[in-house]
Amino acid sequence: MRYLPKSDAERAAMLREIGASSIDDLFAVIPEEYRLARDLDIPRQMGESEIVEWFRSAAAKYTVRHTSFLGAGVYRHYRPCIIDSLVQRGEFLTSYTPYQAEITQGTLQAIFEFQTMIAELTGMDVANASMYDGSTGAAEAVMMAVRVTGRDGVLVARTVHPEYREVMHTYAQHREAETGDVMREVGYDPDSGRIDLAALEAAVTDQTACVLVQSPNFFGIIEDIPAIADIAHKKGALLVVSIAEAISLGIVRPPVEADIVSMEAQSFGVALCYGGPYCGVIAAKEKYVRQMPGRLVGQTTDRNGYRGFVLTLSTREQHIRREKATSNICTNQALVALMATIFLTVYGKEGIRELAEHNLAKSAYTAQVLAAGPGARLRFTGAPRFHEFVLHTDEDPAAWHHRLHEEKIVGGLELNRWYPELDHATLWCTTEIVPREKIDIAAKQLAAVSVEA
Amino acid sequence: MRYLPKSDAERAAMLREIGASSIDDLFAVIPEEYRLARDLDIPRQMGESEIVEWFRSAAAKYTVRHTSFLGAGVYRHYRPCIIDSLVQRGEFLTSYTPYQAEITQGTLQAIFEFQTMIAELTGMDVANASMYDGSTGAAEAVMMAVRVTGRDGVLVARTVHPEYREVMHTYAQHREAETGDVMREVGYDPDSGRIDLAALEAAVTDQTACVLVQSPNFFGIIEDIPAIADIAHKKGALLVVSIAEAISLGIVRPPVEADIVSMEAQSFGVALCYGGPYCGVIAAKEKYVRQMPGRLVGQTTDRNGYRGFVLTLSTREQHIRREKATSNICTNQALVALMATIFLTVYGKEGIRELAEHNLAKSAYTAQVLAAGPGARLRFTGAPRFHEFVLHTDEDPAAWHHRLHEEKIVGGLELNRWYPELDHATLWCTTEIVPREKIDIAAKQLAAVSVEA
Amino acid sequence: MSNVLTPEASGTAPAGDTRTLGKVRPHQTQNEALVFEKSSPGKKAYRLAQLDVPAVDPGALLGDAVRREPGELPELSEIEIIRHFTRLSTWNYAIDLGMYPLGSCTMKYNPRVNELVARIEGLAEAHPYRPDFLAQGQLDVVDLLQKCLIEITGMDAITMQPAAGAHGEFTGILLTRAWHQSQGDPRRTVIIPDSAHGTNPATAAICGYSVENLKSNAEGGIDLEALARQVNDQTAALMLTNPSTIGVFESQIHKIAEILHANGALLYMDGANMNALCGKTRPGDFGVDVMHLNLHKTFSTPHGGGGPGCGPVACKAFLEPFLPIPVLVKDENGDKHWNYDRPQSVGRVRAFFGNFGMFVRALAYILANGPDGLRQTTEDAVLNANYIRKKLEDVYDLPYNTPSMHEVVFSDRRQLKNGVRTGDIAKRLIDYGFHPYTVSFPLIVHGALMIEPTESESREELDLFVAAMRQIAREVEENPQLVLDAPHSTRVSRLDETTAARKPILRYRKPA
Amino acid sequence: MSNVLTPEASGTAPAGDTRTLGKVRPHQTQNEALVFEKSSPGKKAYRLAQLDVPAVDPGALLGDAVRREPGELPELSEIEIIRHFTRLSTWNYAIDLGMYPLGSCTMKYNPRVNELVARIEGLAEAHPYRPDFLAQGQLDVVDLLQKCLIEITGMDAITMQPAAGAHGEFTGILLTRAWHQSQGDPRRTVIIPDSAHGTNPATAAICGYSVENLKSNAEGGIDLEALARQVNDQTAALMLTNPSTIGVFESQIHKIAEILHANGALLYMDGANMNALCGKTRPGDFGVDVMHLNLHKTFSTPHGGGGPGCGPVACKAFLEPFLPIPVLVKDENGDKHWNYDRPQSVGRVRAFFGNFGMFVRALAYILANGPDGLRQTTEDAVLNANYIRKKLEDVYDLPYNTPSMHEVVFSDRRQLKNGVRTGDIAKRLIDYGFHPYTVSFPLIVHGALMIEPTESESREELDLFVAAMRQIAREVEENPQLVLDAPHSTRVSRLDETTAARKPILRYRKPA
Ligand SMILES: Cc1ncc(COP(=O)(O)O)c(C=O)c1O
Ligand SMILES: Cc1ncc(COP(=O)(O)O)c(C=O)c1O
Repeated sequence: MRYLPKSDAERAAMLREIGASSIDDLFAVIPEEYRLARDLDIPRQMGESEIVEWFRSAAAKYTVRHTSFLGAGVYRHYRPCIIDSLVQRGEFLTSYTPYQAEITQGTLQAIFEFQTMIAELTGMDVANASMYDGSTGAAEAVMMAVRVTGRDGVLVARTVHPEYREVMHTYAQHREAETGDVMREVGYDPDSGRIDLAALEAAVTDQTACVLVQSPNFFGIIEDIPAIADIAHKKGALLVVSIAEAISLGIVRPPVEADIVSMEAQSFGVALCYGGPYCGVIAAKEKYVRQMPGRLVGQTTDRNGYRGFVLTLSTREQHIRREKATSNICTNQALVALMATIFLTVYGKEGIRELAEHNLAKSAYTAQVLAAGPGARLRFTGAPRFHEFVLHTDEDPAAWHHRLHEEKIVGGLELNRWYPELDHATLWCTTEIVPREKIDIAAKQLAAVSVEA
Repeated sequence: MRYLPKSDAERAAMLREIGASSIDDLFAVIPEEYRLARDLDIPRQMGESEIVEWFRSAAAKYTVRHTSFLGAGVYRHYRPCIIDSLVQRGEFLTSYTPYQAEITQGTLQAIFEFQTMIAELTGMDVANASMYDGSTGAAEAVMMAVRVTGRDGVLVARTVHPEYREVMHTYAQHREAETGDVMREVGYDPDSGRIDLAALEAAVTDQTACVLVQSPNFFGIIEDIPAIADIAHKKGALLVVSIAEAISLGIVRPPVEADIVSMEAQSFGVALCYGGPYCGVIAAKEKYVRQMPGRLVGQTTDRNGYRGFVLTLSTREQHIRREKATSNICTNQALVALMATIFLTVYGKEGIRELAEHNLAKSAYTAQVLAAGPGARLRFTGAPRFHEFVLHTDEDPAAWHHRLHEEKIVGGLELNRWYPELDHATLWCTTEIVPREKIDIAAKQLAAVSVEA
Repeated sequence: MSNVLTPEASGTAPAGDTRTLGKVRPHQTQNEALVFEKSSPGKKAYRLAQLDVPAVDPGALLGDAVRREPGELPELSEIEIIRHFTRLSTWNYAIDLGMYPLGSCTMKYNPRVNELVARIEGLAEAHPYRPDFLAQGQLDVVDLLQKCLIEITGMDAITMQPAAGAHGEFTGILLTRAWHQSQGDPRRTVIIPDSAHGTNPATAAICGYSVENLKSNAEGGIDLEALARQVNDQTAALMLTNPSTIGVFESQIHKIAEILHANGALLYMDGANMNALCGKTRPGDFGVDVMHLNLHKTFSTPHGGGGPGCGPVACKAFLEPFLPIPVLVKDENGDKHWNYDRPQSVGRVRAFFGNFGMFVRALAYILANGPDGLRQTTEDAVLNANYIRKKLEDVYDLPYNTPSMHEVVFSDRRQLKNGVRTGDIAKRLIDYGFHPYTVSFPLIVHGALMIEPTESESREELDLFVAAMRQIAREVEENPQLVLDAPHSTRVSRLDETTAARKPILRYRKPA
Repeated sequence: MSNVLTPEASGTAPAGDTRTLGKVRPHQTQNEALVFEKSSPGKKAYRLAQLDVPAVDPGALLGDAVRREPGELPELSEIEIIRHFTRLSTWNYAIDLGMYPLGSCTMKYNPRVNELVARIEGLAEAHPYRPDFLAQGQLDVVDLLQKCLIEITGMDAITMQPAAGAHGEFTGILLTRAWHQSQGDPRRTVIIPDSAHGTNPATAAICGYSVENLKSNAEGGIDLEALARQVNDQTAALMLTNPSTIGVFESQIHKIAEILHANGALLYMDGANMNALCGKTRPGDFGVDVMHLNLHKTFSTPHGGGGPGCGPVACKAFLEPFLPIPVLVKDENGDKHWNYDRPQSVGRVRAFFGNFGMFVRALAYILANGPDGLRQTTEDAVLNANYIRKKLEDVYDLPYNTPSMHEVVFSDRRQLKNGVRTGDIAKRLIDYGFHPYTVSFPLIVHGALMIEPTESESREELDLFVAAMRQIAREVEENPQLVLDAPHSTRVSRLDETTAARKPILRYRKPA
């Protein structure tokens, strides 16, 4: 096997030195009846060219270069090519969690830079080294709020990504089992598309550990964070803000009133890759740092006085605290966090704003031309949005989806799957990479509704 | 401009420190009338995404994934992917010629390994660090032979790649101008497709500096090197063997009787890239090393006794010898030589043979099924060949080329372009990457000759 | 010149060589400040494509929601960024540079073809909400990988959703809980051996179970009697790592399963050590009910300095109804779809379908190996560990002399006499050009040296490692201070972790 | 902490820092033997696809022509190969690691997007004999790049065939020769200033010209009187580098052209230093008849440890008929073709069309810059050189005080007093973390230090370089031996070149 650095002669020699007569001696401890006497029933060993060909044809089953207006928590932005050339350096790609600081300063300093950038963008004091993704990050943020407040109740806006909410439910299960329905959802205002503040006010109690909202929310609407914070804080509950589109922070006011921010950083140079790997991250106010889940890198000096970085506050973590740990997370998304760090370094202070503006402009144009079609209108126009919007069409989306596919375009996502009340409503996203001509084609096709409709 | 590491403020500050009032001061030496007062008339500055898009669409103009039976000096073999991941490491990609040995040992040791591998494969004693390509390498090999022998005449087989011969003519021009027709061509045997030994024997004189043949030759035929060597050596001429398909050395006897070997190493993991960059290399008998063109890396030790490598015998080269140098070459094809070195390390002693065998088998099969068609027959069956063959079709190649293109197949190359006597003859190459099904489709289309033909 | 042929002399140390220690020699590395310290206003590394739609006024569109204070991100040019991260990278050790015998982490070779195929545009640019009919290629990848992993583990069903091992544990324990509940028999405790990895108890806890510790027996394995005594009608499951964290196969594994099953409890297997079993034996055959795999260990996906990983969970048929949604199904025309209609599901553990990019890499690895390759890989991994054990057992204390599988665990007992601990030996090992083994884990071994070479090490590299470890043992006798002050050959040495934790500096702040 | 903000302290040297010299600090690098020394029979790093046609018997097919003795290629596994070349790479200095001020070599940043686009399948996998109608995309690249280079140089026509600068010189001089011949006036000599690069005389010689040396004047430039005296009816051309190799623009360039043209001779310009002129002035405007460019200098294609390069030759209309075949033409439908029917052509200088992969990279660079970017690039390159000159002219001898363009040349005159030569200063510079400047060239400056920073260096890096050079000057005064023994921080130091040349070992041989 071409990955194995041994010849049969070397294997034989090593067995001799061990004093084993054959390799089977080393597996003798496995009870006879459980030893596999046959080949595994998996495809035969392939050559590299065959492997590449196999994946090429799998990839080709989807005609690449479709234009897509899908967003909904996963956003296609241009990825500067230096990200890939840097993260593929073996020194980053093939090293482990930086337990041995003397020979992992590269990874450690990069994570420290990542933590700083996330804190700067979110308006929080500190950020961790990453979580699995935005959905598990949100669930961990909620558990963190429960630890901080010693309370159990959790209020989640229905405008939060439906799959994020499902994950939070899964994580809350056992607490539900014990203390009953700990997690409740708060509806949204039908014309602003924002969380219903009155309903929220009514729902928050002194048993509420936290209120969790997403902004921009699942409909692309920017929530009124200051107002929500007031409501939560009045009752001593924490405010957790989940951010699924990190690019929005280039132009949208950061949720400085929040106590914890849980963000999905996929937009920062990470490929869509059919859903992962992405990069969650939790940021918070300084005072909560010892309740944070996940790894943290801190600055220190070595015995000669050189500045250096180390994994720190690990008494929070499973390998020290075991069942008392703040989380069970061990492996995180380090390399993806590095991609995000490079992305943010490429765009920098000015670029992230300019990029966000382009997204805003593209989406505004798309909304305008799509809504101009017969029987089409925008939903939730009562509040500001970033680069996603909800479109209502009198025509059944299935019908125009078909017309768009003919043009190699994937249109907006149907919302009735999660919001039965939003029938014929679709969620559209336009990032900077969608060319105007495709937007116009989409508009033309949408407008080409057959008269009967 | 995003590649420039300066802000305007920094530029201004630096100008101040220099004592210049503006950047124009630094260009004042250029006579007014020659200073460009306008913008260059070239495309506007583009973003990275626009650049990638521009080249993507240019590339897409040729529907990729055509199957090609083209060879003729440029061969498509599978390129193991580690080659690209290794040569893209900045430490290799962005370093210069290893003039400062202390900080270029990586490049130097790799070249030393390249020189060794080429010597091993060609059966020569020594090899240089690379030449531009196989054609210029051949021309330099001829000039080297002229220096070695002090003679002027050069005999080149007509079975040598036509463009290689054109390049040799170009390099010989000035000597022609002085001493008349110094370079003459020797025809080939019509049924073996090998150089006409009798004609060669007749042509070699005691003024012949060298005989240059290619093997496998342009028709894919393996020349009878021992016989040719006898003829050349009898008259004190050197034998120079040019090799355009380096993979052949996995299975074809190396030209050990040659005095100089000039090889194109493109087949060793180098992309076709529409004709370059490739990698020429010159190998020779030890005694001629001081007449070699190009760079040589030698082993030595440093002041602490560590083994190390340096550029050596540079008294042959232009930067020392100036007009008396063995060649004017300076920049060569170092990174491509590194690709070849990695390729040869991947395949190794066994793999290069196995790979060559697969090529032999693929080509034998192709020749058989194509020649089976009506009005088709193989030329030059009188001598062994590697993975190329000449096919004669009664039908005009233009006609079946058209049918093949319909199937996204590019068929054999028409030879009458260089060999008027070989009308309706096409040169076919099948490497290991051409799948059998495509070969069968090509055969089917070729056989589908309209009755009139 | 002859000396260049002995492995010790790779790089050809001359006689009386003073600067080569083991297999490394000092050279220079570039210093590099924090990216923020290299920033200056107006430098740019980006340029956007020309905007082809009308520009907008953010203030007008967003009102109060507009950002007024930009985040303090750095401003650099492209070459500075390339240099910044290239220089940083040169401070890292990595598999690509040498042996990385971190026990329990399976630091094996990460094939480059995996990276290539994971970047094929049709795979890398696929949106997870793309309609299934446009995602058949992606679903083929998921489907084939699932089939392979089910065959390798000998289980009946699998979910690819978990993002890492600990996440897999979480998912697996949720399945256990859901099954018990479905039996109308919710249970309260999970039994975990004291040799277990920290994620096991942490997982049981976040799933709401109380953790019961099980003391290992004299061989560091499961004490059957103790287990039998401990299991009761409140026991939901035993979380077992097999081979154990000391690299020993639980030869009584089937009895363990019997005891649990007899009490209505389940056997959860932490599959972190599957690299010792692949192709040689299957957990599904020896009684495991549910387990997780670490694709970033056994199946060669890169660790990337700490992640991303992928922790699929395989289970027996009776647990299948509880798998997270969605699950992959095939319709009558053979088209593949995601099925969300699973009333008994524990729900989602992650948005979308999991770390698909890691699926691609792991599948590429399996295809590159085939049945014969995977078996040979496992055999070589075990051979390497036993070779190291053999070559070091006379100088380092072997707390358990039960046969080793893919890793061997020593203790620092002998070195402790000279005041040298496993952590010090680890630091000294750095001077010899190796990444240290896993330090102080598992906890059942006081001062553990946990060494997992994996199959990816050549005999030459193993011999260099053995030579270094033996030399260090000698140094501990002759000059312990040398070891206590190690490493001596690195850019930084012995960073102050206490201060780092006492006064945490977790971010850069621009000096006022 | 404040010190981290001063460039000198990048990487934050503590007070009393002993190990940081300039901007580097020692760290360990892995040793690595020759790949042949790591080989052992039976190890494999390859696996071919299954053969889908009948296998053949090579012996039967090839007879005597079959190879009986395989070449002694190494046998390794994939991970060993990755480690071998990764370890080797860590011994190299590179632009990606820091400033590389090799005068005359224009070591500027090599943008990564160039590498990306050069690898787009449709470009990378295109066969040169593909019919033109299938190659329109490739021809678009050639066409646009040619147009840009013609505009940048102010010439009328161009050939992209030459593989490097020296190859371009060869081509350009052949054009000259062909034109003279076409005038029925073949000439015998080429005049070359003593400041010229070695390739110039070497080229003239292989083109069959006798080389006449032209002594530079007191400013290191062309001595007009001397030139006027020397040019005669046998002078084919003057090969001029402008700016000259001492980085000085020939302000009399138009007069030089007049003198030559008045005598029927041509002005050849070596365009190696176009990085000083791009977008600011055009050789075609100031009288140049023919010139070459180095895409691997001015246009950012990577040097790759010595190549590949690309040396296009641009010329005035009267030389166009002599360009190498084929040339790119457009037909009435705007389709592009290669035209081979050029009776007056000098012939081919290379097979196929040149280093196409370099065309792609250079064009990507030009598109990334645009007119404004190219101008700014040139201005920054000249600014950087003058900044260094200003900061060092008080400690290093400036042989000519004519204004510098993109590079500055000092001499070691002052240091020589203490027995230290330019080569020693260069070696010491390595200890400070920089690649040395070009040593002992041009020849008109005794003990030259030829420094070309290019536009790619930030002020921070320049200041570190200046600080290092000034510190070395001090060391030369106070402790010359320190400099004479440099470098002290590298894996190897002061290799024995004499023995290497006297008893050349040019390949590895397996010990018997
Ligand atoms: C035995 C064992 N179990 C569980 C884990 C956790 O896996 P992950 O880090 O992927 O969450 C590890 C990882 O080190 C491990 O070694
Ligand atoms: C002034 C000058 N002319 C010509 C050349 C030769 O160019 P190349 O190395 O590309 O052949 C060089 C390269 O160093 C040079 O500096």
